[in-house]
Amino acid sequence: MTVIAAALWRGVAFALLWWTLAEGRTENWGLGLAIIGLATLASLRLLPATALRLSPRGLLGFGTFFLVQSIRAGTQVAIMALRHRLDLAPAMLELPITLPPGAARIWLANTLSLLPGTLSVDIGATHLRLHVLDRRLPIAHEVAQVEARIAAVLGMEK
Amino acid sequence: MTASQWLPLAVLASSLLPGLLIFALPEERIGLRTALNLFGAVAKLTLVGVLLVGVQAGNTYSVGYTVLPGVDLMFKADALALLFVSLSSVLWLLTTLYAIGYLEGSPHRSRFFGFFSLCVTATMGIAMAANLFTFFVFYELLTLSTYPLVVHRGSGAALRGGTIYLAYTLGGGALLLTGIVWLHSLVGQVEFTHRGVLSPLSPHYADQLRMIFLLLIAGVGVKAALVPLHGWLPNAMVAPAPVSALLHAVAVVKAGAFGIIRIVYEIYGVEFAQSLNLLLPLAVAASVTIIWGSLRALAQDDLKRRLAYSTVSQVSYITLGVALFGPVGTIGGLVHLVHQGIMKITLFFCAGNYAETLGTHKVSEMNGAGRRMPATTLAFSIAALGMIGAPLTAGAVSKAWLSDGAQALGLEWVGWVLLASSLLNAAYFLPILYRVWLKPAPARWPQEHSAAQGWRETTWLLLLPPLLTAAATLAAGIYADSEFSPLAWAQLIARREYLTPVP
Amino acid sequence: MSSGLVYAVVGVLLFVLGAAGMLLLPHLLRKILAFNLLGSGAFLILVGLAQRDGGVDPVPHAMVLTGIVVAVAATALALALLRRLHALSGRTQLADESADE
Amino acid sequence: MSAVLEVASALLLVAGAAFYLAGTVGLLRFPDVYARLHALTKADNLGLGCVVLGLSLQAESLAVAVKLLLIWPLVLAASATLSYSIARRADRLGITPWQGKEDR
Amino acid sequence: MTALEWPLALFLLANLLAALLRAARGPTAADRMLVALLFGTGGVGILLLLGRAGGNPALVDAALVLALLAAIAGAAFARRAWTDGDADERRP
Amino acid sequence: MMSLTFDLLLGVALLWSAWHTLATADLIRAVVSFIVFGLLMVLAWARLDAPDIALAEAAIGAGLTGALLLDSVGHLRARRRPGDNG
Amino acid sequence: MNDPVYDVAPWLVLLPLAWAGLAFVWGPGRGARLALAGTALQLLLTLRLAAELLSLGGRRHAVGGWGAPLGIDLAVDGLSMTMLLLTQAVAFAVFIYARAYFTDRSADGDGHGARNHFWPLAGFLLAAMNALYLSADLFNLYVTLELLGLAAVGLVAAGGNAAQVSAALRYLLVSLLASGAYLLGVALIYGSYGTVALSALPLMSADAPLAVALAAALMGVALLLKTALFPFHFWLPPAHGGAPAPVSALLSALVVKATFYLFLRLGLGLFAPLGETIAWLPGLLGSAAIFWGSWQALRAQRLKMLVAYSTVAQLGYLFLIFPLLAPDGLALQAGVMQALSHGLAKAAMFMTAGVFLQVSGRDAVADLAGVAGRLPVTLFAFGLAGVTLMGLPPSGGFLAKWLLIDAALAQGRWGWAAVVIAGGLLTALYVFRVVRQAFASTEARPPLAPVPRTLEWTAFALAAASVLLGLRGMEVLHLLDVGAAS
Amino acid sequence: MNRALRAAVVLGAGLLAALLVAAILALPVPAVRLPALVAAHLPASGVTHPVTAVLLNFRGYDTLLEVAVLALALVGLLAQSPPRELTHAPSPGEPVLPLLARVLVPFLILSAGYLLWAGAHRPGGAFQAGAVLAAAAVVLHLARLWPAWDRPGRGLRLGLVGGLLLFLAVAAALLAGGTLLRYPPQLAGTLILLIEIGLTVSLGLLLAGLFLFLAEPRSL
Repeated sequence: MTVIAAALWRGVAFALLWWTLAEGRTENWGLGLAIIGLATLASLRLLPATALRLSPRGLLGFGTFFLVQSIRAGTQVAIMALRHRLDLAPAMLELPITLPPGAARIWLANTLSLLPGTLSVDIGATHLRLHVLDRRLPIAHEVAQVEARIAAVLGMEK
Repeated sequence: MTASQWLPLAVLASSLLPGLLIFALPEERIGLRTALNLFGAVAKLTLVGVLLVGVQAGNTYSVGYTVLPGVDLMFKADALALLFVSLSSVLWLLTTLYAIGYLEGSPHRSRFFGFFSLCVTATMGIAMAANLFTFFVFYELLTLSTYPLVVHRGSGAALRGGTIYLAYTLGGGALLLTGIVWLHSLVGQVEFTHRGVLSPLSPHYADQLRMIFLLLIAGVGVKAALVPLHGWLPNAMVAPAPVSALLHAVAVVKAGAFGIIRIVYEIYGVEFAQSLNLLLPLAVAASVTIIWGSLRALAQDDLKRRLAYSTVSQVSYITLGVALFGPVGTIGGLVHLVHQGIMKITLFFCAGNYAETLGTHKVSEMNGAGRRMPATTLAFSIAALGMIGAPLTAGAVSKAWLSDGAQALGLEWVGWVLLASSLLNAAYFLPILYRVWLKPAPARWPQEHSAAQGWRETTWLLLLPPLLTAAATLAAGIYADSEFSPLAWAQLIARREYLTPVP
Repeated sequence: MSSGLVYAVVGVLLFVLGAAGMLLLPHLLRKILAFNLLGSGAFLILVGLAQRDGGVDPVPHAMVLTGIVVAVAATALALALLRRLHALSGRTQLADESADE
Repeated sequence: MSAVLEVASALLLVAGAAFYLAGTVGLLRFPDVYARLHALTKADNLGLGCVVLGLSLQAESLAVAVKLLLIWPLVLAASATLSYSIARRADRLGITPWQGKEDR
Repeated sequence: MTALEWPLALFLLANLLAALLRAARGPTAADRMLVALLFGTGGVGILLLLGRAGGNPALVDAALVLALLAAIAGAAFARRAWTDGDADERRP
Repeated sequence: MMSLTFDLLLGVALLWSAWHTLATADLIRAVVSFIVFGLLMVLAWARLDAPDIALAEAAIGAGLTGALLLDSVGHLRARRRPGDNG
Repeated sequence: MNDPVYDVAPWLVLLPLAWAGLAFVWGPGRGARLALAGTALQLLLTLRLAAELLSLGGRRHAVGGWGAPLGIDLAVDGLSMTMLLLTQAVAFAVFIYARAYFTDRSADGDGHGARNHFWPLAGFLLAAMNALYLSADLFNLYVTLELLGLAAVGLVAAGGNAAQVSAALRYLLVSLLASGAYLLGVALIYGSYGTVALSALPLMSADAPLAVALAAALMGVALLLKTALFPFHFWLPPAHGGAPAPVSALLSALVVKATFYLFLRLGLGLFAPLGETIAWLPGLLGSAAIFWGSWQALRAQRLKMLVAYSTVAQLGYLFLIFPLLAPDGLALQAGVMQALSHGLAKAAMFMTAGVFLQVSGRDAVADLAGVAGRLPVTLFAFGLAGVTLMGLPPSGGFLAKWLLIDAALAQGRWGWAAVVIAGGLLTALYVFRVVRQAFASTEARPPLAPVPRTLEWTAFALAAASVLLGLRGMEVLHLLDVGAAS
Repeated sequence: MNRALRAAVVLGAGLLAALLVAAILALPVPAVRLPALVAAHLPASGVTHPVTAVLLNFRGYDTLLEVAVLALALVGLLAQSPPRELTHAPSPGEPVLPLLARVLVPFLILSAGYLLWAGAHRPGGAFQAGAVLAAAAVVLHLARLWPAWDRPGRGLRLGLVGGLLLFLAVAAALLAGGTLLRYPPQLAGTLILLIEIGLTVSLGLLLAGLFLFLAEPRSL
């Protein structure tokens, strides 16, 4: 059941993508359909339907959070870079993570790489190795926040 | 295709096809190989006989094939061609017989006889070539087909001899080719024609024609062993005796001498060549070769080397005859083409017999050989006397005509050259005759073999050919005036060349 | 000076740079890189010259597409050979060119 | 409407350029590979995001606008993954982060 | 249509050129690779601006492909090429 | 005017990266410079109104060739292991 | 353009591509029969095309029906026809040979790679050559050149040992550099004239822009590089001498001829006016090639190296024709005759070298002692091929030499004739160096591996053909006279 | 290479550059203009994008040979890779790249399809599509989700040259009708699309093969 549902969802998503790419043109739609089918098949092969179950609300929340944070991140780095005197206090940190291994942790790591001041360096069994630009900032807090957001998207309570 | 067209081709094919078949034969098919060889030789003789009769009756035999625009492969069997053709085909038969006996049991005989036949084919081509292009084609083919024969034994000396042979002959070929193409670019294709074809050319070209003459003569002079182009000949002596016979009597040096005849008579024409002042230098070169070859022969202890230098000397008689601007000298030269062939082949057959039976290669080892091998030695003696020019032999006839020719021109020095040469001939042949007949035989010969069958001396196959050619030497001397003698034929040619009554 | 001409001139310099690199640099990988530069230079000249009056010419576009694929094929083959050579002999340069045997 | 959009679009484009500049400056000034990765993943990506958004505001059709916007997450995902890969590799190869002058 | 595309494209290109300095300086191979990645994102931006400026919508596709594929080189770099930090360059 | 400046600047960048490709001592640097060069070529094709080529260059030149070259560099730098003689 | 006769020319490109692809799908080491059948068909088609050419004159085929300058034209005239014939004939013989050569016995000698991938690579090679001879479009010619170069390199490298790979790499890089220069030439031509179709391009005039002159120079140098004319020959001996024998045969006999053909075609056509002013240059380089190549062949230790250097020298003859090109056509005829006879003879020679290698496992010239008695057919084939190379009668090489000397003397240009003559003698030196060694008798008679008769006889057949070509000169020249379609 | 030769090469290169630049700057605009011809014949070509029309119709023969070049390079490359043991089965190593690959690859396939589809009327086409497909394979390989290729099986071999063979078959069929690659106008679009589909798959495999047949799985 879940497979069919996932196939449908993804098929629709890819169809939307196709529509976007094709800029709304519809000639040779047969070819388009075949390609959408292929993409869906590949997707199902590569990401089994059971792997992820996303909560739309969580996703929305994450999206806004991410947007805001990434603007913050960009601004912060920009300020650091453009400031007359380079004022950095970099460090390598090891922070414990609570998210289950797999996609969730990767997501976390990637998100952190894009968020202010942090850069994921290594995902360990229990800890996440992070490089921070300024260790004086509340890194741990932010990481926890992101973890919570991701847990919400995945429907897990932290 | 008419008979006049296919006869020349058939003459070529009668040795070419057996040759190609022999290549394909396995080594041990001796009987079939022998049969092919003999069949080819006999067939050729028959065809040549037909041609002889026809040509004497005034028929012409020619056939051509266009290779490039304005360049034809052309054959014609005229009187001059037949002189050479008949000599070669007769001697081919004898040499083949001899070679069958000589090489019995030795390796690579299919290869040997294959190339042997190719060699004869090339000689036929040279003889019947109707233009310089065709002549050159077969001239080079002759070089290529003799090389494997020269190196047949594969020893270091043989390989060295072969290399020297190639260096000379291919170099000569290159000169010849240059001359031929040059001539071609001047006058286009020219067929061999009695009295030459170049005389109508404007005097403007005289210098070029002299250069071309030099190139052409140098090209064929290599094979004719004109000094200083003779160096290959003594070195090629390492080859088996039948090959030496082929080189000296049947094919190679004869091809060179024949080429000189064709070039002087039928390209330039004697009158024209004379008008370009080309003949005297040629006569001088021939004379130098005659004397030089004899002098060198004197110094050789190795029998075959002595014979080789003798060839250097004797072949230039032909050239000398050609260079003697006049019918008498011409006849002398032409007839010597044949006479030298039969005499020299006898000598080489005999030398081979001595080496095979007694293991003697050197003159100094030949004491008393006449008692051990009387028949061989008899043949050897007749040929040697012929070479000296003793009366009743073929050699006497040629020498007489040559000195008459010289006298007719008033070239006294040529007479002296001939006389000196005869004396030198005697000086290097008579001591041999003395040794073989009059000195006592040694206790042991260097390496004695007794023939399994035949006489005590050696097998029939080795004995018959020299006896026959020795007999021919005598016959050509004694019956020189008969209708089909070489002399008569040479007179026929000279008649056609000079279009004047000939003595 | 139209932009086509600018790129054509740049292409010339790239071509020459690549050619000199192919001749002078000993390391094979660099020769391969130099070949790619040379190729890009030629492509730029082709398109740049054809469009130096500002118009768009689809014919050289198609030719360059062909050329790019050919260049990739050649590069891949060269890399394969280079890696094989390295695996067999440890060399990444051609032996001295005067050695004949 | 379109005037507003144009102004917004122009502002976004300029902001994007500014972020790009910051990224480049960061790349040049930051002391080690990790810090430079920060600059690259954050400033440049934001710069691209601004440009994409700015351009999509002027897009002639919705599909085109979405297509433009689509680029951004793609670049983000790739960029995050690559920065992780490179940082991890650097870490494994034993490159230690610059610790600031006071720590030396 | 704003007239901003050209100046911005030029600006971004100048940016990239400046970044080449980093490529020249290094010190690690990764630093150079970062420049390549910067060229990827910068290139996407410039392509989009050029597409708009020249009225060539197809360049959006090119930008998309560039965005997708620039990552490959980076991945190959991290996975395959950068296997041993150049000894002389391995300094903090 | 602006576009001409852009072209000239891009030309300089192309030449610079090309020069670096050939002149740097280190292989990886050379390859990375080459990838940069490829990316700049994409822009050049875009400027020449050749989106087809820009697409192909982006996909093949900057992507695949770059990956292939990097992979090869890694291969060449790896020490030869026993049994690696093919 | 609607031809009254159905046009077979394009099949000569499609067929080898098809069998190459199918042979690849069939699997490693397979496809020999397919290749042979395909090549036989090509040979028949080529013969038919030649017959049509003789009766109807030059042909032109507008691919896609567009016609130049928009589309690509294929064109056949006498010159390309002779080359096409040579290509199919030699390839057919080499393929018969290769089928017997690449058996399991050769596993240790000549590399598994060669055995496994010979057929598809050879198919691409053949397609490239045919396409090159047919093409009348400069850019299309560029693609065929690349196809040709890569196929040749692939074949050289397929043997798989370090020397072969190294030789292949050098070959590849040279080939790529040359292709790049050629492509730049095409770009300049397109920039100057707006088209690359040969039929639409004007002949280069005296006031042609500098770009056209540069294009001519670049393309000329590119083709000389690919043809390995001295001093660009350095890549050839290791590549041709190191490859497996059937590959060497294809490369030396055919591949270098293809680029020579193109050089000739452009030199006679598009760039003729320029060619007249600097025609002495290729002639001079050709002379140098003759002397240098022969000298190196004399010194070579390995037989295949000797034969490869012989190719360097023999290619020199092809370029001697340029200073002698004249309306009488002698030089052109000489060039074509030389290309044909060298193609046949050189293939035969490499094939005999392959036999020696397979039989004894070694190919040092010194190891050939005594081979004459044991491999008479092969030695005979070598000798016949040598006769052609030396230019001795009645071979095709002889006709070429004759025509060349004739052309030189007709124009009173002695030097070139002397070069030809001297070159022939030098050739004799190295040919007989081998033959002499083969006739040497040795005590040591190492065991010889049995070798399929096919190997010996295919080599022999080609060598004999090269000699017999001398008797069919008229046909060749007649075919050569067929002009291009208007 | 000795110093003098190096100097000569550098000098020669400089001279060549100067000559070329001078030649280019002085070159007049040619008389023949193909763009007009292309535009005039575009309606009959079966596609509306001029570059695709040139690539697959007007100069389709070039393209045919070019595909052959690519296939040939792969065959040559295969002849180079010695038989080897693939000890490396697809195994998760570092997990971040694989996730990206899993997400990205379907999108790459979609993009490839889009480019293929776009080729008929806007920039795009089989080459670009094939390259994107190949990129997908390479990403999968780099993420260790797909092993390097060893000796290809018959299916893969067919895939590798299938595009070429299909192209050849179309060419042969048209040639049998009289002229090489002369599409009947009403079928041109369909045939070109057919060829492009075949080419996309084959080019994708070929380009991927260039990487995957060479790639050696090494433990990192």
